[in-house]
Amino acid sequence: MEPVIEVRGLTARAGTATLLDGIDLTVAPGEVTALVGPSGSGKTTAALALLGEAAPGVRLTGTVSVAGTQVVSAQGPTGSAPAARGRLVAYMPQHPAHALHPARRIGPVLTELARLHRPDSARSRSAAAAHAAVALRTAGLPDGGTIRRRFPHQFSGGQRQRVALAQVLACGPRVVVLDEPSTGLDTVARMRLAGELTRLVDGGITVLLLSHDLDLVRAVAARTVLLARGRVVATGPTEDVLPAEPPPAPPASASGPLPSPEGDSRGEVTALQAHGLSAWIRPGHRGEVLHDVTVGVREGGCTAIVGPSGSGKTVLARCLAGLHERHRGRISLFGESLPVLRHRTPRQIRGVQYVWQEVRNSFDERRTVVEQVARTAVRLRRLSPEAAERRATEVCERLGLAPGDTRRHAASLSGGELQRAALARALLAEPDVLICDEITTALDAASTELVTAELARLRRESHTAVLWIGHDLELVERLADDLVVLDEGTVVESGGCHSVLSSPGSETTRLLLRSRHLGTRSASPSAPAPPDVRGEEEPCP
Amino acid sequence: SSADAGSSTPKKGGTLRAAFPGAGVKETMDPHAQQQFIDIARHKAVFDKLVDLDATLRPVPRLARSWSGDDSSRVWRFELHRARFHDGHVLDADDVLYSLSRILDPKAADHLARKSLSHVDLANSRAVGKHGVKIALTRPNAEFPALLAMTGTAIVRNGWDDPRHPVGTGPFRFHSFAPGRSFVARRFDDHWNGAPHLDEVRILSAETEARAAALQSGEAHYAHEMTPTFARMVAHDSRVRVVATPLSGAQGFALKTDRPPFDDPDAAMAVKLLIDRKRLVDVVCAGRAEIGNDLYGKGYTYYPDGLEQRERDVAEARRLLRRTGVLNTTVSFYTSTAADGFPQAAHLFREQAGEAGLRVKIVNGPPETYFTDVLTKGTVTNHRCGAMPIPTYLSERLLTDSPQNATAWEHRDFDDAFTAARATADVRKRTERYRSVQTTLRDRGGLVLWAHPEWLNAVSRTLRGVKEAPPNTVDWARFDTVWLD
Amino acid sequence: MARYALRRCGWTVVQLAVLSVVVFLLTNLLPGDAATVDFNEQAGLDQVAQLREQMGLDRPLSERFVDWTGSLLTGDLGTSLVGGEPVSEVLSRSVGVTAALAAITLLLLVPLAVVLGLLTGLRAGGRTDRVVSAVTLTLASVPDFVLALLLVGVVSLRLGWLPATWVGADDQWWQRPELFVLPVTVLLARTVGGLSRQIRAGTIASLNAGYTVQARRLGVPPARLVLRHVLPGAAVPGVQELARAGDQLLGGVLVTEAVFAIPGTATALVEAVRNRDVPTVQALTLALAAVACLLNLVADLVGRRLAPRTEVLR
Amino acid sequence: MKQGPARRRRRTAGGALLLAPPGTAALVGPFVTPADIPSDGMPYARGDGHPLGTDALGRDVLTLVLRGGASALGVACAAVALAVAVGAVLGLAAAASHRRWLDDLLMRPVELLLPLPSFLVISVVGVGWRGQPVAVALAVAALNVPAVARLLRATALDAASGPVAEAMRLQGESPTRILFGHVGRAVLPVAAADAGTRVGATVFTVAAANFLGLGLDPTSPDWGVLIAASREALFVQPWAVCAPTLLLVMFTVGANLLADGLMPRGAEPGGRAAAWNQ
Ligand SMILES: Nc1ncnc2c1ncn2[C@@H]1O[C@H](COP(=O)(O)OP(=O)(O)OP(=O)(O)O)[C@@H](O)[C@H]1O
Ligand SMILES: Nc1ncnc2c1ncn2[C@@H]1O[C@H](COP(=O)(O)OP(=O)(O)OP(=O)(O)O)[C@@H](O)[C@H]1O
Ligand SMILES: [Mg+2]
Ligand SMILES: [Mg+2]
Repeated sequence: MEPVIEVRGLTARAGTATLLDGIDLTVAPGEVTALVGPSGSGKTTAALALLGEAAPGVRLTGTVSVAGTQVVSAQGPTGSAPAARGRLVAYMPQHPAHALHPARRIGPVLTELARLHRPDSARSRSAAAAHAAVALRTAGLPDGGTIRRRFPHQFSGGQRQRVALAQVLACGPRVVVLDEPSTGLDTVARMRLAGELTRLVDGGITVLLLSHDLDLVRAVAARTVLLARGRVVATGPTEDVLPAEPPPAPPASASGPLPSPEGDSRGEVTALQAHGLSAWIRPGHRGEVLHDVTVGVREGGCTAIVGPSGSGKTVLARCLAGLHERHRGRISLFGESLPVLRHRTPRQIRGVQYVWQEVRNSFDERRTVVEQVARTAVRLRRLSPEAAERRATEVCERLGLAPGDTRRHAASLSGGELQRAALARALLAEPDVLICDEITTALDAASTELVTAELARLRRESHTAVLWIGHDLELVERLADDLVVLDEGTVVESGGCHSVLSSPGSETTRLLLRSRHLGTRSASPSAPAPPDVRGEEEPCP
Repeated sequence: SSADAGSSTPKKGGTLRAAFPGAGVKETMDPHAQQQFIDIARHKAVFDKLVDLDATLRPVPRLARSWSGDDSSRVWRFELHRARFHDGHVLDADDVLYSLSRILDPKAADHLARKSLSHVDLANSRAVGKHGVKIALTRPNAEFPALLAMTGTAIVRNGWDDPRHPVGTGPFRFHSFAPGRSFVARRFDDHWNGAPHLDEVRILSAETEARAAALQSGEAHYAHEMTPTFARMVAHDSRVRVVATPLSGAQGFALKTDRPPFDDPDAAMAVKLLIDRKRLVDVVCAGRAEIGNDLYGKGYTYYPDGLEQRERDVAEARRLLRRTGVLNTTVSFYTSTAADGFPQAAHLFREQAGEAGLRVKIVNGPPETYFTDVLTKGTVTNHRCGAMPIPTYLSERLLTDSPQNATAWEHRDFDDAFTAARATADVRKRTERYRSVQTTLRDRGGLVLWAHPEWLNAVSRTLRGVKEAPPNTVDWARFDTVWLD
Repeated sequence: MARYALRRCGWTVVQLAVLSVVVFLLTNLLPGDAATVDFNEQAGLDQVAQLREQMGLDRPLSERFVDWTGSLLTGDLGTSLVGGEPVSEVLSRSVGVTAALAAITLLLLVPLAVVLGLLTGLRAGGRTDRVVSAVTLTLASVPDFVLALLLVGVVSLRLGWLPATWVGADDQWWQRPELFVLPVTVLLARTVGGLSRQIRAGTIASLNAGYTVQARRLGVPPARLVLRHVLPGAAVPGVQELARAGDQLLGGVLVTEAVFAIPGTATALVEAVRNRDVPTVQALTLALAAVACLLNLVADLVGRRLAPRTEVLR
Repeated sequence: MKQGPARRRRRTAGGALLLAPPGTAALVGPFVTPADIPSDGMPYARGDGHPLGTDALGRDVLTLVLRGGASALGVACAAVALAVAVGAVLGLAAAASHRRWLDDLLMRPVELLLPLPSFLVISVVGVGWRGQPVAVALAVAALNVPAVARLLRATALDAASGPVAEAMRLQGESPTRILFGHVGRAVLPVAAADAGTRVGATVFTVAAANFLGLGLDPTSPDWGVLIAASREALFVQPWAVCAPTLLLVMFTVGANLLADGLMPRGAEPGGRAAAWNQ
């Protein structure tokens, strides 16, 4: 069969750096092809080239044609590239929060895209609306109530991801390029996504999947291309490129399972504790998203918080970090009551550190990354700026970030690189409690290893307590000793990680567990119901 | 430049648009409450007075064909024209008496002539025959007819009291009026002095720039009160003609004579000697004025001729200043933008006074209340005055109880001398007495009058028959004798 | 949104109430009073005193204010101290012209500024940008009265294309569109520069935003991209600027009305201030302030719609 | 990409070049001209030993223009500087305050002044304190404060409640540093661009007040006054109007270009906008 995507000798250069080095890539129609590789290996750059596009300052050469249209030639992007975008190939970016128009309701944008690209919708509003509805449903968002009248900021991180996916689908392209679509999705949603991807392919759409989530790749991709440092290092059927199914129980590797310090001494002292926490979004106690939540993490321990997307995990984390001020309830650190961040002493600030979920926005565009990371040590550890910078570089390097990368501005770092920089920023405080909000979503397996190893070392050596928010239950199982399951802002279940996962007591947990194993093709994508989107009522100011 | 005025034969018809400086909502159609030139011009179209003034500010007959006073100048008899009101009624003595009583209404604070006519003895005034009227005064006044030519003295219909429907004997019949905007009146064919040439006059309110632009672009035919700079600008403009009336009032400084330093006439004399009149005229009036001699009313009846022109004498001024102890002291000059040239004159005064060793501190006041403020404020102030008969000027500004006594000139003997002069029935004697009163003032008073400026109006070339006339005189703003080519 | 709008409206009422006090005090701070002004150069101090009594200006300030507020609440704006007319008549007489002037200006201003702002923003740094920016900037930098006098001098007096003033046109102005050309040009010159520059800056920022980049990647064609995706973001600063232009417009109207002899609100206001005609000043300022408040209200509501995220900020 | 900075520099240089003549006149002029400019010519004369002719009082226009810049630009710059200073303090404080009542307390009174017609204030001040540049500057500043404060509050609020500010707080940065290091830097270009247009507008507010006969002493050499006072001579002695007008135009255009030069990189052509232009 004619390939839909033909990439020959694609090279991308930025200044003296070579981001892509003559890659070749062929994607056959009607199947999912995965593009995998470590963070910073050039996946996003390659994907953008399929649109005949490059990030500012990046020059493309080579040939790229999509569905018979050449979008990149030896001279760079061609004139026919714009016409291909949306209609032939649609791209879902890695940072969807960044990519949604803050002032436009999501419904009209979807309809607009359908009308632009679908011949049957150009005249008929209702056809366009129908396509929008299908796109929403396919992306895993319920197409009910007033959801189409919402603004992007009224969704949770994972929901925004799905809105961005819906936009891509609404175009009805021949090829969809998805850059990390499973970031921030809970297992149920991820399962659904896998199912939908399969269904897309069945519907004749070709999918190029860029992901770190090897389980997802294994579940859906027929062929896989492995990138490393801008070169294709392997290509072929997924089973060949990504052979070994990871063992169900993680081996006792370096990063391995909870090397609990001093036997089982953890559990004695509660480091961070929240009691009866309620939180709301809008002033005047309106829009409550957390209801009477109680969680705790012990010194040197790790408590994981899981739950469907939009269940309030981020809000909870922000409450604990003192960033979310519209809350009620008691938060204490080693028994000492913690006020909101503004009123915390430097000691208390140091004590609880938070790593963002959507990390790009938390970096200042005017300063280099390392400069920003180092400030933590200057302020909270009273190091001199030089010493702090040395420390920062050191920690970054431990997390797999080259000093050359961190000396650039945030805009030119890849998603995974930034995520680790953000972690380094928090680690420099040497906190008592570290709150990690989905910090491995953009990381490849190796980087994830580095991150978990670093956390484990801290827990062991400094008795740092970790509050881990994540969707990856495998990882959670490996890391956490306690588990809290959150749904719709309420704690539905909590207890020892192992006991909860082995004998779930709530429907939410059971649902999450049922969808955990994607890699095995037996998983039924259509099983779980779409997670509900709460707060249907139009929010008032 | 006025050579072509009235050179062609009058044509009938047409609408004249005349632009005057507006006064907004202040504008009124009550002729007894008139204040601004635009009011007076409008009222002149609709109403007539018994008497008006000629270019030398002497009373000339209007509705009163003739008049005569008795020997004591206390009882005056006026013979009336058979003038017809716009409603058809023919003017009679009752109309005159009613008009006087309306002017004198004690409740009407805005009737400006009330004060100057306050010595009219209405109770003893009455009709004489069908077309005559006898007016009695409570004290003698040989200048009484001139007072009937002053602002706010129009004759209205007996019983009339509705400014929205003005009914007069004037050459034009009222049509419409919007304060601050426009006024329209149409020809009244039965006017006692002959019907006007124009079909219609429109009197429009407009500020300086707008008047200039309207005239140049042909949107107006007549623009009242233009600046010398405008005159310079249109000097070569074939569409516009400037009508300049010489000797239309006075421009000067007023020194307060009731307080130091100018309570000493020598100090005041020093100021009169130190100013450079030529320079003031050249700059402030752009040369369009005659140099003043510290006397009001050059060219008007009763102006004392033969007095020598006062010249600049800095040395003498300095001597006087030193003698009076004023040398190198500071006096305050209270000025304002109330009229064109005021701040400029103050500025020049400071420069010139400085040369003679008198320091001047200029204080700027609000223009809106300036002429009221100067009655109490400042040591030196600006002074200007439009055209009016010399006795009127003296009685309004230089008597102890004068309403506009800006020099605070309060001398009983001066008051008496003036009152005696005014009561003198014999013209020669009266003139003689006025002369002595005026020379006293020139030598000892606080008025420093350095210019008799020209009055500048501008008309389009198509407007004919416009005569040079000082404001407030019979031929000024007179639209019944003009025509459009 | 509805709640916000309600709160915002309530606040506007408070604003106007406080403003009326401020304006009352300010007007009374002016030296001199209506009686003095009325008799300036004409009469003596005793006549001024009599007039002052007749106008009721000898009563204490507070009493006058209470009276004024009382009658305002019954819908009576009082009577002018100078002409003796009801203030509502002064208002209604002058409001039409100014409203027409402002409306025409706004009607032209908004599309013009949007087009220019977008054009320069999209071509930022290019020749079009430089030329258009230079022209609007220079126009906005010429004092409006100089511009007005120049326009009159050249277009009306030298070339004779358009009427130079409104002198004598007061009763049929709405039938003579040519009267509006020059005044509106002056008003536009004053405001279009600022507004289009704001939109230009907004356009540049909006063009760089991730959502625009993504929309383009989804194949939204350029024209549509500009109108539906760039403009809403670009308009945010512009909307506030437009509300601010209200006051600028008034300043401009003052000068234009003076130069072109337009019998409008601004002229009436200047005159009322000159006359120390407190009730008229009060009524006119409140009317103008009400319009300004309304513009601000609309700007805030539109701004909120264009940047809905701010609701969460506070 | 390469053209961006160069063009910015050109723009900034152009702005500086335009600012030079009015700036020099304002700064140096007062030292090279007498405090009292003698009235030694005919009114509105041309030539005659006066390179730019004379004004209504027969004073040399060149000398006047040199003398009058300080007050014209001084009043405007001082007023705008004051307005921006006060507005920035209010706006930033309101944005940085985490209590709604404090925000309201700071902003509401300021907003009250927003709809106040500037003309009324200027006329009260102009009439009440005639010829006092300080009073005029204060009044103009007071009039500008609300708009500046609102604009800066809005800009600052965005920055102060964004994730970057949150991250800085979590790093233990002091509120002052967050305010000046991050929020202030985000606000600065907006404030600068705003101030650039405001200076121009302010010069004209004062000039227009003079045009309407309220405000400074009509014989003062202030550019605005000079323009207003000589306007009737626009076609008789154009220099009396055009010289100060030209300087004012140069000043405002220059100020605007310079303010543009201070805009952040991203908002400039050749920056990230290039992504769109390809
Ligand atoms: N303008 C630039 N100059 C220099 N290097 C750049 C520039 N832009 C991107 N890079 C580098 O190019 C590499 C590839 O970036 P890309 O975003 O394609 O990675 P990725 O494979 O998508 O990574 P991730 O999985 O973390 O998203 C990264 O190392 C990044 O730091
Ligand atoms: N600014 C906001 N305005 C309105 N609703 C919000 C806002 N922020 C969060 N929410 C709502 O609060 C709920 C919880 O959001 P939160 O971000 O805590 O979810 P989450 O559990 O972190 O989800 P995810 O796994 O997708 O990140 C969601 O329903 C979301 O729609
Ligand atoms: Mg990437
Ligand atoms: Mg989250």
